[in-house]
Amino acid sequence: MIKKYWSGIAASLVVFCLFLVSISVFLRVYQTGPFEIYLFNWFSVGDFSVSWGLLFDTLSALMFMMVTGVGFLIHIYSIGYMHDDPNRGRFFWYLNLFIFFMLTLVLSNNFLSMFVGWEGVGLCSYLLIGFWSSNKDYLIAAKKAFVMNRIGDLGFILGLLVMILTFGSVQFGIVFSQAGLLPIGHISVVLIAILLFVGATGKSAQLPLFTWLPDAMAGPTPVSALIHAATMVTAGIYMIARSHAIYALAPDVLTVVLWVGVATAVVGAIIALRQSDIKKVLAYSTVSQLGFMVAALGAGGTHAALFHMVTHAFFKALLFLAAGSVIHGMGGEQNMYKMGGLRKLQPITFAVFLVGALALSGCPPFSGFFSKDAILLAIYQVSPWAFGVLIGVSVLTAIYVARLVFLVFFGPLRSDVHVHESPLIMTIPLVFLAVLAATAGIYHPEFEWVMVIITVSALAMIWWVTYSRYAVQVKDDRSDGFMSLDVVYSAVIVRPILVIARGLSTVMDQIVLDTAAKELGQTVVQSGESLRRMQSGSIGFYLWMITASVAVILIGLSIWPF
Amino acid sequence: MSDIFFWVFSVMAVVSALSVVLNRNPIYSVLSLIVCFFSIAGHYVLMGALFLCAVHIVVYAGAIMVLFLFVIMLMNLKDVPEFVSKWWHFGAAGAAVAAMVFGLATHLFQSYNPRVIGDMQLKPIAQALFTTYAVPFELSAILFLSAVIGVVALGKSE
Amino acid sequence: MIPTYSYLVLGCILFSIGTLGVLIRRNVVIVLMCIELMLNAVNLILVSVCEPVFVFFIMMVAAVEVSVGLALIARVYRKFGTTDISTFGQLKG
Amino acid sequence: MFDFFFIIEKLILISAVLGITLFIAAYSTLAERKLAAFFQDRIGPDRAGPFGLLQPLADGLKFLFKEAIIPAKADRFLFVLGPSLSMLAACMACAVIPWGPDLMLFGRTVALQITDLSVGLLYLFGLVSFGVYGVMIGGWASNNKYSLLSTIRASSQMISYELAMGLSLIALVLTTGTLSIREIVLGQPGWHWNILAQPLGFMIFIVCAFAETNRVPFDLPECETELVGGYHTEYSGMQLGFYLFAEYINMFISSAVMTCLYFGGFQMPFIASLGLPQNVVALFGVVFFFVKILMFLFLFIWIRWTLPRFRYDQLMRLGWTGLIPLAIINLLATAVFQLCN
Repeated sequence: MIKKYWSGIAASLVVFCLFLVSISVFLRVYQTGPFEIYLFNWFSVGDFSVSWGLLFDTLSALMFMMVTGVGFLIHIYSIGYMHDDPNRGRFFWYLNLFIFFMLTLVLSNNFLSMFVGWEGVGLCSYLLIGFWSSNKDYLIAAKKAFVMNRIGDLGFILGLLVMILTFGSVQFGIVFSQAGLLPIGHISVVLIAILLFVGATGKSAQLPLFTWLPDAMAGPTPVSALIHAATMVTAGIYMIARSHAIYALAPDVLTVVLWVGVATAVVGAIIALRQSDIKKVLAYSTVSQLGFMVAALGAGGTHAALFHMVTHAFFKALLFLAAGSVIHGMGGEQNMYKMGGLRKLQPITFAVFLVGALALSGCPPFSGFFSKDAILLAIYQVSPWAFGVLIGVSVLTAIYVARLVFLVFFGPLRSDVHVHESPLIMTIPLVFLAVLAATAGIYHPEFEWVMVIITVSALAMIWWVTYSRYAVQVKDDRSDGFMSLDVVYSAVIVRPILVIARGLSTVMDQIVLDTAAKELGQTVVQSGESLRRMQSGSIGFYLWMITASVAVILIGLSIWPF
Repeated sequence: MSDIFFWVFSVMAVVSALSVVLNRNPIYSVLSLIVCFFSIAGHYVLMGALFLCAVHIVVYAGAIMVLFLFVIMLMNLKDVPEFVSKWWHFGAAGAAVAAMVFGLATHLFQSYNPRVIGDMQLKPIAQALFTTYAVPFELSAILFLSAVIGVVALGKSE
Repeated sequence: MIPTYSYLVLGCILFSIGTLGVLIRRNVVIVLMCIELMLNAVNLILVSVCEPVFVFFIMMVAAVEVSVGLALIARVYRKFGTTDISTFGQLKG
Repeated sequence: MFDFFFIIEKLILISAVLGITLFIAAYSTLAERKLAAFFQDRIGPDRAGPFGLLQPLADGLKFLFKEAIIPAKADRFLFVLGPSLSMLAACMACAVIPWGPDLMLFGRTVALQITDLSVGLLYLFGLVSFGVYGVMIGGWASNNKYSLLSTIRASSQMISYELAMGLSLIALVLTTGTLSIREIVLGQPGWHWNILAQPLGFMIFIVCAFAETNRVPFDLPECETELVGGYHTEYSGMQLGFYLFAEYINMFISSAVMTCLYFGGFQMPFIASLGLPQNVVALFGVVFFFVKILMFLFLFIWIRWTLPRFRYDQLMRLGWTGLIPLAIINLLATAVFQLCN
């Protein structure tokens, strides 16, 4: 019994201890203000040196608490979810590694060690998506996530280089104080802002780099909840919020950020409307909500974005875990059209799912309402147009959430599986998360009564309409390929390129380039052939070469007058 | 007094090192290398680095050379031709070594700055290891761990 | 008493003997031993300029190198039945 | 520059220490046989001298006068080198043992220790690992498959148990804060013996000491039922005598080391409060030290004639999966305890 669970228990205990630490850190930050801990000097190259350190301020302490708190609940849940997986030891290993890298990302006091965490969470995401490595599709999804993230990372790296060239440092304090001395719209600041945003686009699944996130649902459900809803995807949000001092100096970039966020919110919501896989709906909804947060950042509403990030972490983790509980109960089935009527078979799951769904669609007493309200308010002050679009997205959100709830929990069961409620070890974290998702909004209780009335009535209408459509008489409107950006990419980018390439190949390639290329290739092949003999595989020969080279270098150095 | 010991140890070290290289019997090579390490340990004592001497003996004579002896005893290596076959290899090796020593000499002799250590104490070394060199120290611990795992994996018969 | 450059000279002599061994011996175990000899020559010089910490790191690396190297050699010996360095050519490019 | 008296003093000390060591080692062979006889309800050797007290002398003379045969296919040089190295390593360990408190003779302070090395513990540890060579070289040089097999057994056993021994020693060093044996002894006056601070470490150490001296229940290298006579199958005459004698010397030395490290060495409880002159105190200390050593020697012999021998795989499993993890836990616990203090 213990032997079966010990890996999970050990991993959870570690995260729980971290959570306790995070609470004490948060209290200290709250009482005495931010503080920094110097760890060690990482490396020095010339004048440029980087040290590792931990920075605790309100932002990072908040993230610290969120990552460890949600992480702990998900660890507990995973003990139940993964209990008969033969590789659960490895699974918890990866989860803990992920927590480590996420905390590195969040707590570091400079951009470079933050980048270490940034890469690390990407790696863990890759490992966990492809966790069930016997399925080839999952491996492809893992690779896709990794490559998509790498595109964004390239932006991050370039941004770091520009930063080092401009400021000569990557320490947060130095960079932000020096950036403050530059005029608004200074070219290098704009460049840094754009490049960092490219990085955030990859990690936080924004247009056009978001297609990896839905595919990432191949991993075990707790992973989807932890990494692809609550923590890693918020890394981009965190990074932009952290460097808001830079973004404040580049208003044009902020506009770009705003509209990218809005567009992502729209696209994500539309695609979510027509999915049949329960986890895909939630994944696209995550994309859409991340779009909200990015739009809020673009509008300068950092606090609103962070607030939504926290509440979203709670209710999206809750939704994913509850979906996991549904999938667990259905014996691995993820197609919503095969579900139905689970409200009586899985009462606890249904109750918590309802809380999450209401929070996601922004129903007033729940946390989602307050945070979404804050975001919309922030955006309204900057761009009424964006505000209007996002109101529409909110309506779409309510629709797909209602569709999800009705398809899964109402009506008759549309398959012959024996459904059972999940064990306590899975439902207890769910209840905790549900309480959090319901009440997290209290900490920011600013709202307009008008909004409450409008929202409630709109929601009631939407739920009434969708009830008849999805619960009473199921309308099969799935179209998984519809608007899938992969199709769009292949139609808009890949196909034309292929056509042009084919045309060019007949004219240019075969006549002009082929002869040149052939000659060049021959030369390369021949030189490679002759160089290949260097790699004889004989250690003795290598030792000779090493000694001879060292001798040549040493003699060269002593003859050369340096 | 220490002059005499210096020469004794130096001659011992060079002769046993030559014996490592030139002896045809691998077991004798190993034993010569042990002798060489002991004479180097003697030099450490002369320089006052008593702790280093002890660690040197424990690590080299106590662990590394036992491994060599072990491996050589387990594989009967009588049939391996001990030296390179072609005569010009010896000449080339001599030339390469000479060139290297020449290059080294021109560089090192300018910057070499010997310091009398006196009594090299354990505490400062340990302090340096755990403060200034903490990261390399931890890294070498990781290196050790991975070597242990690697050796176990290599040694397992499939 | 002891001349200034004595340890440097001694270290260089030992180092070159080690290098010579690496180049002219065919038994891979002996080659590994000669590499140990070279490392120790360096250690001697480092101690004489009072850098004890680096000596420790070299010792650590030497221990790791020998254990992994000997395990590899044992493996190769099991597969090819010889430790003659000039017969290893499997990694030919 | 040369302190003539210093040299004389040290020469006397060295010969005294070596003499006593050899004497005790010789008589522990007799004790072994007498005690074995006692445990098995026999009389034991009683022909040479009163109660057989001259038996060790007779044995030694027999070894000396027998022909030392060197097998035709053996490597002659290494064959002789092996037992000599064993003996050398065994005898060299006496150098850092503090045999008693300082004596005051002719107005000089005479330390009853050949040399007080600041790294004495590492010196001992180095010698332990050096002792492996004697066995390895002798066994290999015999050119006999049983010798080689038991050589491999002996050396892998010694290497394995050295690890646990080293780890328990590190834990001890953490509590004492010094590597000098004398300072370790001086750091445990009265009843403040290190055994009280390091009970687990001592248990590990004594098991490893049994393994390092190849005594029952770890005498696999000399296991007659499997390996004829062990690594010294081909040996005869004084060379065999060296190997056998080195084992008893090792036994004596490891008893002395255990006494110094864990049982207060020459420290005697209550003696300080009696107000005796220093030389008397020193004398009492030496006597008490030897009493403790003899008790350990008795323990060695007692265990040999009481316990059966391990199987080889059991021995290895005990070393790697029992003692080493235990020693690591002990080390961690000690470190945490020291950190909290």
